[in-house]
Amino acid sequence: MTIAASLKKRLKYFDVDVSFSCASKSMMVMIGPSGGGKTTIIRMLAGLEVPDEGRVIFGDEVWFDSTRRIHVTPQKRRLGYVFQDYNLFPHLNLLDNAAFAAVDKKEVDGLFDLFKISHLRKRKPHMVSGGERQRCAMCQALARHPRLLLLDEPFSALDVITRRGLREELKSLKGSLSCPIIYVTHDINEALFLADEILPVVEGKNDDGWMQRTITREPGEGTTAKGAREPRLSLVY
Amino acid sequence: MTIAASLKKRLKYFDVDVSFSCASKSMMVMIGPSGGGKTTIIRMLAGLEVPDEGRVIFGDEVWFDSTRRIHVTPQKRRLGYVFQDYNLFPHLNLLDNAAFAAVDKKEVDGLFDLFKISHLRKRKPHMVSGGERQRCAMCQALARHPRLLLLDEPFSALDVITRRGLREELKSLKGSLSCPIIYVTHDINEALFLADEILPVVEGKNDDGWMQRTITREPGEGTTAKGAREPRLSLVY
Amino acid sequence: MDYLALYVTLKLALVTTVVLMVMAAPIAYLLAYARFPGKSLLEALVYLPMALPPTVIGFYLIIVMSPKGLIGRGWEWLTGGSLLFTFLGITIASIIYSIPFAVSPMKAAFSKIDRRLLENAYVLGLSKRATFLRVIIPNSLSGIAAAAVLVFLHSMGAFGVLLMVGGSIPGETKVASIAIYEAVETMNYQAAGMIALSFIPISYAFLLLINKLNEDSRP
Amino acid sequence: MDYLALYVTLKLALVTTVVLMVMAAPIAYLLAYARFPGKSLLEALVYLPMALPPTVIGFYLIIVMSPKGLIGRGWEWLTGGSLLFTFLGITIASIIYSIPFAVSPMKAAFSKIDRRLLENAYVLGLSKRATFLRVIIPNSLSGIAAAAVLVFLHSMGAFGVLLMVGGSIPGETKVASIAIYEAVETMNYQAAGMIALSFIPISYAFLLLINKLNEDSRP
Amino acid sequence: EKISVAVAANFISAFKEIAADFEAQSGVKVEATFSSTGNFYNQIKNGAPYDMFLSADEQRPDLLQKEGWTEGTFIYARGQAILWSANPDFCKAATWQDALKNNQIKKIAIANPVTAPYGAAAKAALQKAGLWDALQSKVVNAQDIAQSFQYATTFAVDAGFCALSATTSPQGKSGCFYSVPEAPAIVQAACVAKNAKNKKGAELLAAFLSSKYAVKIKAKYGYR
Ligand SMILES: Nc1ncnc2c1ncn2[C@@H]1O[C@H](COP(=O)(O)OP(=O)(O)OP(=O)(O)O)[C@@H](O)[C@H]1O
Ligand SMILES: Nc1ncnc2c1ncn2[C@@H]1O[C@H](COP(=O)(O)OP(=O)(O)OP(=O)(O)O)[C@@H](O)[C@H]1O
Ligand SMILES: [Mg+2]
Ligand SMILES: [Mg+2]
Repeated sequence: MTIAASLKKRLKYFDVDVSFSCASKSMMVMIGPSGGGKTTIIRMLAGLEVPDEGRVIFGDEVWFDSTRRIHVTPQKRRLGYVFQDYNLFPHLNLLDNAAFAAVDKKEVDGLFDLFKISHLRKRKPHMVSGGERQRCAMCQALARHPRLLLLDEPFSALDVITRRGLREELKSLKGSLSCPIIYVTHDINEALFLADEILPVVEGKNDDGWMQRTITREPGEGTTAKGAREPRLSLVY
Repeated sequence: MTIAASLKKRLKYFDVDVSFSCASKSMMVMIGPSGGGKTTIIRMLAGLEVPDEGRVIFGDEVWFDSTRRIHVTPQKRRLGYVFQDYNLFPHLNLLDNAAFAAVDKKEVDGLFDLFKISHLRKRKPHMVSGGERQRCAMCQALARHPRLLLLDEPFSALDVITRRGLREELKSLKGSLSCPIIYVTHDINEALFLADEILPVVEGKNDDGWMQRTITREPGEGTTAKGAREPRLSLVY
Repeated sequence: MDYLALYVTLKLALVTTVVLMVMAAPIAYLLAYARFPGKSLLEALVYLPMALPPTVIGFYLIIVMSPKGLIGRGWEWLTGGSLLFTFLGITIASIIYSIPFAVSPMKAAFSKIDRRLLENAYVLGLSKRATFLRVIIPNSLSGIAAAAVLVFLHSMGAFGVLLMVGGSIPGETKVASIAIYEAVETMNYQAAGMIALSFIPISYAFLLLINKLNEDSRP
Repeated sequence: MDYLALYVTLKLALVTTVVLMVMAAPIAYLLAYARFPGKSLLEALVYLPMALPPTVIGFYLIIVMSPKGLIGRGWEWLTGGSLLFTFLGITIASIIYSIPFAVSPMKAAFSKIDRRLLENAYVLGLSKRATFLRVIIPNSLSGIAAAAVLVFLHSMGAFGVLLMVGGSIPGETKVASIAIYEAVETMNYQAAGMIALSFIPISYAFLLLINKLNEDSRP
Repeated sequence: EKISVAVAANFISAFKEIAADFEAQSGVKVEATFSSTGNFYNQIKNGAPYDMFLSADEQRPDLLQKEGWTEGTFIYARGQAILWSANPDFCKAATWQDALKNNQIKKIAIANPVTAPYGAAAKAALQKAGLWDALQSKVVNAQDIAQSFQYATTFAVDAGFCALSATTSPQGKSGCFYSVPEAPAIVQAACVAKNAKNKKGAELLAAFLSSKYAVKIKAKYGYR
C-alpha cells in the first residue's frame, strides 16, 4: 500500500500546497518551523480536516478527491494517529486507553512492556507523567493494526535515552508493521536516522533547502541575541 | 533572591528526595528520564503539590516547612510557570491569555514580537499550532514579572531554529529578569548551553552520572534493537 | 401517614428517572451536535412542557390520552386497556412533564466535551454512535447526574399534572403530593407536614446515591 | 387576551432568572468544590423546593411571609409594606421555587472544569474568587445557559405557588398561568389555549437569545 | 374606591358578571382573586388583606367567624350537583341511578370528596342510592368540580358529577345531564372582614349579591 497525497488548503497567513507519497514499510518524516503546517497536513491525511483542493489516494482507494467530491471519513481510513497533544481518554486508565480500539486486546500487554509503562496500566492519564502519556498514545495507535501510521511529534516529551530506544524500536517495527508511516519531529538527528524520505515543510510548502540551512546556520544568525555561542558538542543521539 | 529547597515525597514506584538551590540571575536545568519526577519537583516548588517532608525557602521567606507546618499558597509565591502541557485558557485569545496576569499589559506586545506570535494575538489557543501555544504560555509567564520562573519543557514543540533563537533570548533575559530560573528539558545541548547548574533527576534523586552515561552510551545499548546505528552528526543546535 | 401514596411516588420517580435518562440522551446529543433546520424550534418544543402551567399540560394530556384521543385510542386498540387513571398513564405524563430537566443539563455537558477526544475516537474507528456511548457519555457523568437529580425530585413533587391525568386512585395513581394537597385543603396541616418531612430523607438518599455514582467515575 | 398578565409573567421570569443566576453561582461553586461537613445535607436542602408539591411550598411561604411570619414581619419593620400579594413577594417565591434548577446544571458545569486551568490561575496569582469569576464562569457558559433556560421557563409556568402567595392582583401578581387557570376553571378552553399558545414564541425567543449568547462565547 | 374579594373557583363565571353589574351601579371597583377555598382560608389566617370572602362551603366562613376575622356570615348561593355526560345516549336511561348501573360505563368522575363540597355531595347521593361501594372501582377523583367536568367533556370518563352551572357553557350544552336531587345542595357562604379597608364597599357588594340583578345571573349559572 502506498499513500499518495496532493493537498492544497488556504490558511490565514500562507497556503498549504504539498504533494508527496509514501510506500508501506517506509517512513516519511516531516520537519520544519513551528506553525509551518505539519499538523494541518497530518489532519488532512486523517480526514479530520478537508483540503480545499487535491487528492488523497491510499493503495487503490480514493480517500479524498476534491473534483469528484469524495471524502472518506476518518473512521473508514483505519489509521493510527498519535496526536501532538496525545488525546488520551480521561475516564479510562492507560490499559483501557490502549485497548480502546485494539484488534487483539492481548497484544496491549506486549506493547506496554515494549514502551516500559506496564507498571502504570491501572493509572488514569492525569496521574502519569507527560512522557508516559505519550508512550501510551503510541500503544493505542499501534494496537489498532493501522493501515497508515501518523505520528505527530510522538516522542517530544521523552528523555534522550528512552527516545533513542523507542526510535530504534520504531525503525525495526517499520518492516513488521508493513504500513506507511508519516512522522513529524523537530529533531534533525531523529529525522536523519528514521527517514526514508524527508519532507521539510516551510509555510505550507516543501522547501528542500531548509534542512541544510538549519544545520549549517550559525547560532545567533537571524536572531536578536548576537554574541551568544553554544557549545559545539558532537553527540550521538 | 535565592530559592533553596529540600524535598521529599513518596510516590508509588520511588521516592522523590532532592535538595538544591538556585540564585537569582542563574538557571538550574533539570534533566532526566521520563517519569523521573521533574514535573513533580516543579509542582512542589509552585505550591501545587505538598511535599511529605522538607523545606522551600525563597530569599528570606519560608514557602514551605513540613516541621513548622508552613505552606504558602501558589498565589502568594508570584511565579511564572510554563506547564508541560501549556494550560492556556481556552476562552481567551492569545493576547488576553498573555495579558491575563500581566503587571503591565503594554509589555505583552513586545513579548509577542520577541516570540514571533504577534500576528496570532486575536486567535483562540485551539486555533494555533502546538509550538505557537507554547510560546504564548511563555509570554504569559514572563508578563507577570515573576520572582521565580519555572519552565517545564517550554520549547519542546519548537523547531530547531526557533528554539535556538528563543534559547539565546532566554539566556540574555536571565540577567535582566533577575530571578532564579528552573528549567526542565530533555535536550542535552540545551541544558549545557543554558545551565549554570544541572540537576539530573533519576527516580526522584539527583544522579550526577546520568549526563555522562547518556552522552557516551552507544545507541542500542540497553535497548532491544541491537544492530541499529544512528548517523553520527556533529550538529550545532 | 399515607405509606401507599409514598410508595407510588417513589416508584413513579424511579421509573421516570430511568426512562428519561435513556430517552433524553439522544435528544440532548442532537441538540448539542447536530445541525438541521428547525433545530431551535425542536428545542423550544422540548422545553415547552416546563413553561406551561401543569393545568394546561394536564388538560392536553387528558385530551390525547382519553379513549377518544389519538394515543388513548391507539393504546386501547393495542392492549385493550386504558391509559388515563393508570400508573402507566401518570408515568407517561410525568415523563413528558420532566423532559426539559433531563435534556438541558445533558446538552450542556455533551457540548462541553473536548473536541480532541471526539477526533481521537473517530480516528480510532468509532462510529458517531459508538463515540457517543463510549466517549461522550462517560465524560458527561456530572451533567447526567444533574439531570437525574432534577428529574427524580421534580417527579416527586409533580402534582397538578398527575392529579389531572391520574385521578388520585389509591395504590395506583395517588401520589404523596396529592395526599399532601388533600391534607392541606382539609386543614390537616400536621399530616401534610409529616408527609412533606418524609420527602427530605428520600431526596437526601437519592442525592447521596447519585453523588456517589458520579464521584466513583471521576477521572 | 390578558396582555397585562403576560407582561407580569415576563417581568417575573426575567427578574427571577437574573437574580438566580447571581445567587446560585456561589452555591453551585460550594457544592462543586468545597468540602465541609453537612455538604450533602445542604445540597438536599437546596433541592427540596423541587421535590415538594407547589401547594406545600406555597403553604409554608405564606406562613413565613405573612405579617406575623418571620420574614414578613422583618420586611414590614424595614419598609412598612407587606410581602404577600405583592410583585416582590411572588418574585421571592418564584426564586425559592426555582433554586434547584439554577444550582444543579451550574454545579455540573463547574465540577467539569479542567483542573489544570485552575492550577494555572492560582499560579498566576488569582484568588479563589478571581479564579471563579475569570476562569470557571467563562468556561461554564453552557451550563449557565442551561440553568437560565430552566429557570426562565419554570418561572413562566409556575402557578400553584404564585397563586397562593400572590393572590391574583391584575398588573401586580396575576401572571399568565393564573389567567390560564381561571380560563380553564370557567371552562373557557379557547382563551386558555390562546394564552398557552403565546408562551411558545416567548420561550422560543428566550431560547434563541440564550443559545446565541452561549455560542458567541464558544472557544 | 375598590374592594378586593376572594372568590371560590367554582363561582368564577357568575361572579364576573355580577361584579361587572355591581361596578356599573355602585362605582366601586371589584378586584377578584379566584382560588380554592382551602387556599383562601390559609391566606386569610395569615393576614391576607381581602375585604370579603366568598367560600364554596359554610365551614370555612364559620371558622373565620370563630376566629374573629368576621362578624357574620351569610349564604350567597346554593349549588346543585348534576350528572353530566358528553355522550347523549347516556341519558336514555330512566334515572341517573340506572344510567350508572349500565355495564358500558367504565369510569365516573367526582370531585375529590375530601376537599371539594361538590364531591362530598356527589358521594352522599351515591351512598343514598346504594351505589357507592359497587362503583368504587369506577370512580375517579378530580381536583375540583371544574376538573370533573373536564374529564367528562374530553371523554376521559363516561360521566361526571358536575355543577349545574357547567351546563350553561358551550361544552355543557353539547352533552346531556341528569339532575341529582339526592345530592344535598351545596351551601356557599360568604363573609366580610371585620377590619376591611373598604368595609362600606364590601357591605354594598354583600347586599348586591341578593339583589334581583344578582339573583338573575346566579340562576343563569345554575345557582339559587
Ligand atoms: N484550527 C485552526 N484554525 C485556523 N488556523 C490554524 C488552526 N490550527 C493551526 N492553525 C494555523 O495554521 C498554521 C499551521 O499550523 P500547524 O498546527 O499545522 O503547524 P505545525 O507545523 O504543526 O506547527 P508546530 O510545529 O508548532 O506544531 C499556523 O499558522 C497556525 O496558526
Ligand atoms: N498526579 C499524579 N499522581 C500520582 N502519580 C503521578 C502523578 N503524576 C505523575 N505521577 C507519577 O510520578 C512519577 C513522576 O512523574 P513526573 O510527571 O514528575 O515525571 P517527569 O520527570 O516530569 O516525566 P516526563 O519527562 O515524562 O514529563 C511518574 O512515575 C508518574 O507516573
Ligand atoms: Mg503541530
Ligand atoms: Mg514532566
